[in-house]
Amino acid sequence: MAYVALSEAEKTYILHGVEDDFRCDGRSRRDYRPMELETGLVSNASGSARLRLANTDILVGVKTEIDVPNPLTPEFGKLEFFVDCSANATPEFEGRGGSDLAQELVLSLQNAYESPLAFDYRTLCLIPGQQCWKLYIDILILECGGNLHDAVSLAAKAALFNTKLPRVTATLLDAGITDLIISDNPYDCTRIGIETVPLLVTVCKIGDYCLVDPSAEEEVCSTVSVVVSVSMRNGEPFLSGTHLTGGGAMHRDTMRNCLQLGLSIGEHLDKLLTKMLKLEQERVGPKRPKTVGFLK
Amino acid sequence: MASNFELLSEQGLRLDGRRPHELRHIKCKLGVFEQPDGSAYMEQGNTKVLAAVYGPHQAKGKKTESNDVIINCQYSQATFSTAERKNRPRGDRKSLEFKMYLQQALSAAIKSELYPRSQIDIYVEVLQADGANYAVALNAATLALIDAGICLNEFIVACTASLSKSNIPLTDISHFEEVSGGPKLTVAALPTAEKIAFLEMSERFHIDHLETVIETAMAGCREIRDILEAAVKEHLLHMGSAADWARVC
Amino acid sequence: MSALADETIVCLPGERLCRTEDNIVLGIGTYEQNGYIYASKSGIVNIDDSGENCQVVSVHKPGFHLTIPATGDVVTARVLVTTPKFVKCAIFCVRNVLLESSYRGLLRKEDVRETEKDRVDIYKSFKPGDVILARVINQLDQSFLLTTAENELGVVIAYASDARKTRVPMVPVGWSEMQCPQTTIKEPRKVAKVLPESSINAVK
Amino acid sequence: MLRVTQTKNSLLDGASIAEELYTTPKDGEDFFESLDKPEKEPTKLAPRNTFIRPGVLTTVRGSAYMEYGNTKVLAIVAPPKELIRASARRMNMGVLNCYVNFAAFATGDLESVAERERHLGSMLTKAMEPVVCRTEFLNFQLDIRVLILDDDGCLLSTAINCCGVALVECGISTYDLITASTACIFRDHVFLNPSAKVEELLWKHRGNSNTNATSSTSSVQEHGLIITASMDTFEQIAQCQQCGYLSPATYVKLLDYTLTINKSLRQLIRGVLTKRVKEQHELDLREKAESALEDQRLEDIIEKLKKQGLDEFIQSNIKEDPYVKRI
Repeated sequence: MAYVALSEAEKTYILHGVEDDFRCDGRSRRDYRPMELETGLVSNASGSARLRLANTDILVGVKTEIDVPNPLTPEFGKLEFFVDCSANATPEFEGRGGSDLAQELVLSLQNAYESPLAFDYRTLCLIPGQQCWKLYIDILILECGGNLHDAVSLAAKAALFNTKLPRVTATLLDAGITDLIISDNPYDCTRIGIETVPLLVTVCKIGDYCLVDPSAEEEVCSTVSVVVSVSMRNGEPFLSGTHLTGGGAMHRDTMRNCLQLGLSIGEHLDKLLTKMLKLEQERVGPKRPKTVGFLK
Repeated sequence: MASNFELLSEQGLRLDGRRPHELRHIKCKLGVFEQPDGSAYMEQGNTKVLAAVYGPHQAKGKKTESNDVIINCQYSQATFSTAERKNRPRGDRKSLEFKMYLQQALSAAIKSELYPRSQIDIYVEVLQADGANYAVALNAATLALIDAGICLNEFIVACTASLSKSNIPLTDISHFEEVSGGPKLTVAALPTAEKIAFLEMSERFHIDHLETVIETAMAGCREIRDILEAAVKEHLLHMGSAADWARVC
Repeated sequence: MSALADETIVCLPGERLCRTEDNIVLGIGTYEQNGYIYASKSGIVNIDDSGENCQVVSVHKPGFHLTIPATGDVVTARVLVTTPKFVKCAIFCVRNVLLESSYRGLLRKEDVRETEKDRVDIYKSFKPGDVILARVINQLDQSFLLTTAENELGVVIAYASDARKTRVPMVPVGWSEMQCPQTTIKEPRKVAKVLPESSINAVK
Repeated sequence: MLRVTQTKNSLLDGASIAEELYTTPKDGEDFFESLDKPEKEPTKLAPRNTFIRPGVLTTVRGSAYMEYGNTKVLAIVAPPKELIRASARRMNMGVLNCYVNFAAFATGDLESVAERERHLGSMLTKAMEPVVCRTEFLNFQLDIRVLILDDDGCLLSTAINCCGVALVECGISTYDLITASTACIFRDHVFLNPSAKVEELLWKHRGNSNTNATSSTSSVQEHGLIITASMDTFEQIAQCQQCGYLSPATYVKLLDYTLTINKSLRQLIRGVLTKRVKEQHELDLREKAESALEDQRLEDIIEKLKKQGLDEFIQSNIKEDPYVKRI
């Protein structure tokens, strides 16, 4: 995280703000900062999304490749995450600077997407045991404004929604091996089901109150935070990869109500995101206005 | 190298329908991020680049007795930027090469005597690479420097040029034309002062064609400079409108 | 034989020791949390009331354990580099605990002596290779700031600086000079007022 | 137990091979049946039989060896050394790094070892950070190295317990004793301290619920694993790592199971550590006795010198230092 230097007075100011549920930017403990989401920015990638959460800016590109499935799980496709902290965010990330933050984000995403109930790997399988799709989800962090876990998971889900997998027909050749023909007609493609794809919600503990969507300053003066990964399956929320970060410890009861807070917020967030993505889908139709991208 | 494609059709149109000396459509925006001191986004055709500038600040531990500015650049290309996925955004030979070229070109533009013993960090992130990556990166870096308020001698602008089979020079080469065999020349120039800061050729040019190709590239640079100047003016009007000094110019 | 007399209490990290009153001072191995003092090291609790009414609660860990030089400790260090302004040394022993890895120490010119600080001549006080006793003032970001401004602090073992192969430790003669027993060369040093082992054996 | 997963080359011809040579999903089923499944809600919440020995190695000051059932782990704490990475230095706390390595003979599948090591290392760092009083070694870096000798499940929880003991043993101040344990649920059966085979089964046949699709459409086949590390003086949870797919109710249920196991583990660790302190105390007393002899010898030498009237030699040796202020 870009290290924001705060004096003790500023920390107590933020702490008092959190105590009477009125943070320094006017939000209550349960509010998110305004977000802007846009899909289909990068034409080279099969799916892309850009999310700007206040001043956290994430760009995600999804590229596809044909690969051999893992022998232990022959009928599952593959998913690989890669996080790149661009030096645009802070000079600290120059060269190999941001590698441990990137490592932490990749691990929490892998953990959340690991279960086939969270992400249906079966749809990525072409021929069980022989050929399957491998999706590379490349996440580029352009600006750090706090709450990276949520922004990255939202952007990844939007990019997966936007991904177009070309239709593949298999023809049986004489020697028993099957040959795959990938159709290059851009409109003849299948989409990936993202209803149960999990969202990470960071519930951050400052003083003895829990709040959602911490800004960079709030993250500096919080000792510990719970990353709740919420996945919706026919209506009810499930947990797919929750863990603690921040190097502090948390009492059992505060952990329980952090969990409740995270679940309710996660549910709400998921509904909003699916509504937004539907809007994006119509927008991308023939009468679509130009994608604005960074030109706004 | 025999180009298997005919870069220029009989009616004088290129593969993507442009005239020989026509640039790709340029769109740019200054001040895209808050945290860097200066930032810019530039699109030239399908090549999309983000640039950020930090500084001038104290040089981190490097040799600082030479009393001119240390320009520290980094060129990195997003893994999804090209059709074939790159497994490492930076650190490979090409990005290190471009990093050196950026440093060389920008040190010609920045008035280094105004910032003795300090360091300016310029980071360029290519979101989508569709030919002339270096040229667009340099233009974006120039815009970011202007947004950061760093004194420049002049707009430093880069443009690429090539030669079709019928020896007609072409400006602003896209990736498809580059791949289909056209020789490529990249020029970074200070257009009004008619000075060339950096020149690079991907293949051999015949001597008597070299002159005309460089001239077309310089013409391209002048054209790009006018577009960038208009964009900067428009940005300043927009920025200044809040403090109502927009009516001044 | 139960060496443990009844009143020594063994404590583990996280155990509550006592309530914080104003006359109780936290020693090493303890920390204070909402009104109570807790142990942060495993070992024997000892409460010594050194001052008039203030008691120092500390946990003493028997056996060897890793230590970091804390402010106020007397450390043993070897002089590495001497420059006109400061002396760089490597701390290899804290109090009586030998360290496995040495930490960097810095002894500034004005911390060498209590009086007439500015007229100290580093070359007349320390030579690379000497072993010195010093006290830690505070911790800079990577090294420790040392001082030798007391009688008992200063050079303890020094070697004659001639290029002889067999380096014989010099004997302190007076507070500011040391003499090599073989070549009787006198060399200026800031000598620590300590009864070195060598002089006792010489007398016996 | 000979556990041979199918190697790339041809099968071992002629040798008598254990039955789980090649685990296909079908094998998983009857392997699952063959497991002595505890009842739905386990009553006996106890850790496996564990053996902990602090101070195992002589070359290193802080080391501990722990056996949790068949899982054997060795942890050492390297003395704090200067921080190399400039970026981490601005934090106002010391930095903790944990590195986990598998012994060559530790586990069967060797391809995933590097990735598992990195995964375990970063989770272990996140678990140990809350325990250590990092404000005491400012701008220094503490390295903890864990060597896994035998893998029979609950790797991370055993590593956390072992590191906790090693830290206390080497004298690094910690806020509290940390204990950790693992619980997992697979097809509505709760396994406490799952063995390596159960964990592998959990990972491989995770949620292929739709083979018996009929039963699962209504209730989702939950499967998941929780590792909780807790510090019980203030009932703090240091780390609670969950993977798999759990409903909030089962998540909280598993959390409580692990916390009760942690409590009994804590008693065990307290016993071991107090015994260790008493042992070292005796060593110290013996050492003091010997050094008392040495002091005695020094005393009577000085006495002898005084008697021979050489006290002026002692005094002259240390003449008054004119520069020292007269107090």
